[in-house]
Amino acid sequence: MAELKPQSALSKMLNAAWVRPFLFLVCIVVVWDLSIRLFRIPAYQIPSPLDVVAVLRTEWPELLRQSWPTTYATVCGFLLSALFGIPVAMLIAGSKTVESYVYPLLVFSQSVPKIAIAPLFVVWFGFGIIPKVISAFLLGFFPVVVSAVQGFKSVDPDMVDLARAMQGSRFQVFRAVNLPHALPAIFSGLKVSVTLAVVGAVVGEFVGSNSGIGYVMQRSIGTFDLPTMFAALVILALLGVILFWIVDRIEKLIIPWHVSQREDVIFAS
Amino acid sequence: MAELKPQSALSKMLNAAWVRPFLFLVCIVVVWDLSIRLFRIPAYQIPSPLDVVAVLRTEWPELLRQSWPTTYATVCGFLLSALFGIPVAMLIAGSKTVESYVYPLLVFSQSVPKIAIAPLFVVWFGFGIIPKVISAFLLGFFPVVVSAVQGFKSVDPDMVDLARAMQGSRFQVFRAVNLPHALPAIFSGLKVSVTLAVVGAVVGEFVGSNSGIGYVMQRSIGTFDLPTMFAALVILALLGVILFWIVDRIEKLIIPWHVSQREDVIFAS
Amino acid sequence: MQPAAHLRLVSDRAAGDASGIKLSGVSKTYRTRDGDVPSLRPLDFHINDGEFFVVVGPSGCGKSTLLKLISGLLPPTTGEILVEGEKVTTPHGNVGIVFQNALLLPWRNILNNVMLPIDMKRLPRQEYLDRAKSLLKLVGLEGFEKKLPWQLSGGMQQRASICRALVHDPRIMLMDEPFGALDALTRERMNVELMRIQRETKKTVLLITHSIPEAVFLADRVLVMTERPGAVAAIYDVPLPRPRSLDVMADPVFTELVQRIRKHFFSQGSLD
Amino acid sequence: MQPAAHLRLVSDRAAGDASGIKLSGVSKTYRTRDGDVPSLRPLDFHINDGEFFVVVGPSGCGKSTLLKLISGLLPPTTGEILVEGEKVTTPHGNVGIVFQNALLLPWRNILNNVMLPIDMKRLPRQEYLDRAKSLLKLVGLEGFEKKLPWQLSGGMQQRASICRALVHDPRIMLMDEPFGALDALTRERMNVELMRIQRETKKTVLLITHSIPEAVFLADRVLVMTERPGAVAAIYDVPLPRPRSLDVMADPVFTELVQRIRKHFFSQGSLD
Amino acid sequence: DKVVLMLNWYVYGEHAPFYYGKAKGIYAAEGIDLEIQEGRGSAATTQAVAAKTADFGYVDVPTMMRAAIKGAPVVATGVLLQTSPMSAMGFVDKNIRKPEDIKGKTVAITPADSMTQIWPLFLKKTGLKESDFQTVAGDGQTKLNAVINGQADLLLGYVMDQSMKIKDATGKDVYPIKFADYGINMVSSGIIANADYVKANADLVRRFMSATTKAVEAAEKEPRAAAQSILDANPKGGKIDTLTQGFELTIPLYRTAETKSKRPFQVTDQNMTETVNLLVEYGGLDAKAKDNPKAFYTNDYLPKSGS
Ligand SMILES: Nc1ncnc2c1ncn2[C@@H]1O[C@H](COP(=O)(O)OP(=O)(O)OP(=O)(O)O)[C@@H](O)[C@H]1O
Ligand SMILES: Nc1ncnc2c1ncn2[C@@H]1O[C@H](COP(=O)(O)OP(=O)(O)OP(=O)(O)O)[C@@H](O)[C@H]1O
Ligand SMILES: [Mg+2]
Ligand SMILES: [Mg+2]
Repeated sequence: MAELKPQSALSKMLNAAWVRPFLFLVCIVVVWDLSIRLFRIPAYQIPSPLDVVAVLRTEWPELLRQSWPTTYATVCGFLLSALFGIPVAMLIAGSKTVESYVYPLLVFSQSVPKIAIAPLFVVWFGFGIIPKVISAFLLGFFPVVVSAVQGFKSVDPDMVDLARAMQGSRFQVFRAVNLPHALPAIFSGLKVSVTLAVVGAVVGEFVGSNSGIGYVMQRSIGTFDLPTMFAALVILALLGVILFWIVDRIEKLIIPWHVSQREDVIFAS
Repeated sequence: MAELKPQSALSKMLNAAWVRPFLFLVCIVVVWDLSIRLFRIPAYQIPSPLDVVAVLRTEWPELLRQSWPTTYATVCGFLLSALFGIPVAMLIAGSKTVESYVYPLLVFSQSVPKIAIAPLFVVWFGFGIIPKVISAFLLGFFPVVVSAVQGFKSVDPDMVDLARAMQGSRFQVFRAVNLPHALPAIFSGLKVSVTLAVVGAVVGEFVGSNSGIGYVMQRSIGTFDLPTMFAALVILALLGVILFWIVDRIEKLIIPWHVSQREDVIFAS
Repeated sequence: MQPAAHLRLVSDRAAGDASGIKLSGVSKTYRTRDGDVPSLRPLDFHINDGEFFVVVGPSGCGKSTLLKLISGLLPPTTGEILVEGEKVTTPHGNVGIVFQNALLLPWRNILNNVMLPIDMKRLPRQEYLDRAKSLLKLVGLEGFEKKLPWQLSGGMQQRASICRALVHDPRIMLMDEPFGALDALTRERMNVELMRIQRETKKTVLLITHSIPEAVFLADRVLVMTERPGAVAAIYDVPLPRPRSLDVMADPVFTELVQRIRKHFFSQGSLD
Repeated sequence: MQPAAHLRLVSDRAAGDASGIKLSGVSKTYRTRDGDVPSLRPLDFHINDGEFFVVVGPSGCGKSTLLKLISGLLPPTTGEILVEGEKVTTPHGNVGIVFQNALLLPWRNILNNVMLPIDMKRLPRQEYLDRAKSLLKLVGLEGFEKKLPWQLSGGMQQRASICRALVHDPRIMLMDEPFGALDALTRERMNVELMRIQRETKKTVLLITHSIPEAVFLADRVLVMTERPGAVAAIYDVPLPRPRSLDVMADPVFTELVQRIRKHFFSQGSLD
Repeated sequence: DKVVLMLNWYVYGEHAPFYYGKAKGIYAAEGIDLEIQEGRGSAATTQAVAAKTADFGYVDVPTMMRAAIKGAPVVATGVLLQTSPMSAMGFVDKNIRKPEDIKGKTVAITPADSMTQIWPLFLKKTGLKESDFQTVAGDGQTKLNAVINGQADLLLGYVMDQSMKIKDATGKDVYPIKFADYGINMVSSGIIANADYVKANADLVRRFMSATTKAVEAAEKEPRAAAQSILDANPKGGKIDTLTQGFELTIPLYRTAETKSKRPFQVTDQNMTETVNLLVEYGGLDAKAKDNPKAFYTNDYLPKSGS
């Protein structure tokens, strides 16, 4: 594949493309603050951003400590989604029979709100990390499957024929043609999946856990401590953004050949 | 576009592909029943399927009545996701600047568990349909955006050049080339979105509604009426499957040209 | 890197002023992740209004690049291109393009693919529908209007893409090997048709081809390019009277010119 | 629908028994949503082992379809195909295919695209790497090994796809207009190379082309097809001695055969 | 007048008086057209009342205090549960009847809910240490599941609420160790209203409280009928036995020793001050609440005692 010089490109990206959203974030905070003042939104509904920042500053070590378990559960759940989602999608895309049996059931299981069944996980798996991971996995799984199925099915039949004509086994053809073709779609599924995995982990923590950001959140809801709750929300959101960004970077590394990455070479409209 | 004779094809599909999952469902119920007996899972953890079926039968009118508001909120939220998600994705795919500003913020907002902020909707919008619709919309929005962005960006630059060379305006090029190209990806996003919209509507009902399946569920949790709760889950799952199926049908109608729909014509591996 | 070394300008036709297509010092270097790919050395030439201008050259010498530069789809690395007196920066004017691969949109049937320029230019669809159909008939695709592109053979797709470039009756045609996938008979028929259309509507045509007889048969002038990175090896006037029929192929002027152009290829090639 | 009407079998070569490729009553009708598209009328012919067999025919007559049938990628509507005595139902044996469009995988660089058959057949990569590189050099793509397909010109892509079909040294080659996008010189060079390779390795080659001189130059036998739906119009033996050099093109046998095959096209065409 | 009363949660036994009052026409007699809405927790209901989405709320008064100290314009117009229903409860067959029995056991809690906040005080008063037992945390549902499935021996809950749910699910009785029995005096649920609303509609509030007082008195006498009125209004509201029993368990909480003879809602200032002090010390209530505990409640709109 084409060689990359990620060093300078990466740092440039960071400067160019990733400072801007933070600038924008500052704007958002300003708008938040202004609208609170303007519409007189009382502090017991939405706290002022300054209070939240204050909490973030003073409670930083505690919040950081609590965000590890959440991160860990999210990442595990996400990796499981990828690990199971892609093969399941392969099976679904590969066989009409599997599709007609399995797909509706996946959908079936997916439309059930996790928050309603999560308590059962606690009953079965205790108060440890497992129910959180399962919850993150269950939320993250489906988008990967759907996107991957679409990707696998969109491949040019002529390319499949090409590989088939070389007497590649079904699996080899899959690996050489369908899989790379589907990678962009798979990554779009993974991106949705990783943010949902954050939500899943937190829902798991809501339902039963002694640590994690979800625990912090629930505690602050109980004490009506809105600044802490919003601080926890901010941390969750940051966690989501960082994980999303990591997936995006990995995508750029794995599919340098894809059209969406040509901008530096050809003149884009 | 190629003409379709959906009549017979549709009924055949229904017979062939959609009876099978129901057969499989029956298997699932049997497995469910057996495992309850085998592992002696007590009725206060998971009710026996027979009890659930009994509830479904006796409470049918009530459940049906309650599922309308949920369906309504889901469909509204879903349509809003599609309506806003696709243009937002267009903007993101169309401009690097918009992308670097807006995308991280979308992710930011997405990683926040809706269940945590949903109470605010209730405070602002009361106990009507609106908080449910918003909740469904917020959950369904993101997958559409991510998938559509991927679809828009994957288009063959030569095809864009082709349309640009005809002096099509940017929007026209978009409509003639990028949009149709992205449709398969968009539909995969819509499929994820529609199931998440169900969850979103129910979460909305959890926190602020006195009608709908979510309300039935929450109340049956409160009174520890597990059979009713599972009956509600079954209805939700069915709702998800039906909406998913409708989206799938619409996809088949709208993109008959796509490779994934050629199976009836060429010899698939 | 000395373009002059290959340059043998035989053409004596006077260059017009503001009309036609004028290239001055146009070169192109593709920037890729692993180094630059020089594709065109600086080119200077002029295509007159209403002229049939044919480009031949070895594979990979930059012909398609040249076409994309003139159409405004690619920015030149150096130099500037004037089309009818205006500097080219974006796709412009009244142009019909045939790309090297047919590039039919898979979601449109053949008729709608041909109608694409009409849709893009917001011209009245009804008016052009008949024209589109008769063009399809002309190239032998009657009955395939409702088919999707992948249901056509390679040559049929190429013919559809020619119709697409012609449907809005553009003043300038840019054609990149439009007849490459056609059999001898169809190809000759298409040559004759194209020549007739060009003569009747006074279009400016830039055509890229690999067939030297075809080049000489169609052209007012033939541009021969050197190997990559491409430069002008020679520009030949074709002093054959118009209208031409296929019989000119027996004309000694014709055969002599074909021979001369062939020599360019075989002299510069490093044949083992 | 009377295939016999067009059939003028000039070939007198004896048909082998279990070797080579044997088609009996093979026809193909594509089933599409809006009706059937008959593409091939029943065909019966035999390609001998080690023979260079060339197919010519008008655009859309079913040549590519024929190639896909023989390669086992499409099932015939009627009839059966035997390759080396075995009935073809799926892709089979030791075959190298050049498709009409280059079909390079966009996620592999040129070298890895050429190595695709090696990966598919799980042959030892190291052993074939040098072969792949020397093939690329042979077709003039040295230095482009690490480029991605879209960074190559049309003709370069086509040459890469020829390398891909040759890299695993298959016994049977099926080639669908492999030289369509090449300039005259490169094309002749490739013809010579292909002929040399075929002679040295005794491959069975089925080649589809639109160039009648090329067909006669390369072939042991030439199959001429009728218009869609395709049938056998004639099969000609090419009684030119081997090894042939480009000089045979001056041979009267050569020119006469080219003329004869041309007549097929021009007689059956409804030229206006 | 049309009045919306938002409950603290989905309907359960404790809410019987409101339905009974409505069914008996007690509210109608005061010219009030009462609409009862189920809620989603005291905090949400408090916010709804503050935002005037509902006119009155039936919520946990300490929760209301936390919101009020942050500026929510709400005030308690009557405190119904003057004794804390908080308790630690486990199955009867586990034989946990005294605080000492908790040693070595596992307790299920919901982080930072009202009981968990007071829990340290209970421990202090009973001489227990955090290290004497184990804790698991989860939401309300998980807490119940943990006890039912034996992952925990006890949970912190309300005598009339969680105990009934466990009984519903398993059919087994639970034994509550009530915080109130160990010297923890705190008020619990009461009626709240938006402060501005109260000022603007003094007469309506007075009528509403009067009707509610009568409704509570009527319901006290006829617990079963009162519970039945819930089911009449809300057929899916639960089982009659559970509702009745839950309501019966609520009745003793209406009065403290000092208000034994009084009509409902007549909370004493001492009780409220004590509550505020406890909350400031243990419940994360802002210390400035101590300055004026009276700001949180008013008995001005209640009918005169004994009338
Ligand atoms: N997008 C690109 N990026 C990098 N290099 C490119 C790109 N497009 C073309 N090239 C290089 O530019 C050179 C000229 O390409 P071009 O397509 O113009 O050739 P051509 O004359 O049309 O050849 P052919 O007759 O084979 O079509 C080639 O060497 C090719 O490798
Ligand atoms: N997948 C398909 N579905 C329907 N019809 C098809 C399909 N592929 C080919 N055809 C039809 O079959 C006929 C023969 O096609 P084929 O590609 O074999 O022609 P060809 O001889 O290779 O032509 P060319 O020289 O233009 O490549 C054409 O009329 C075409 O429309
Ligand atoms: Mg080219
Ligand atoms: Mg073909």
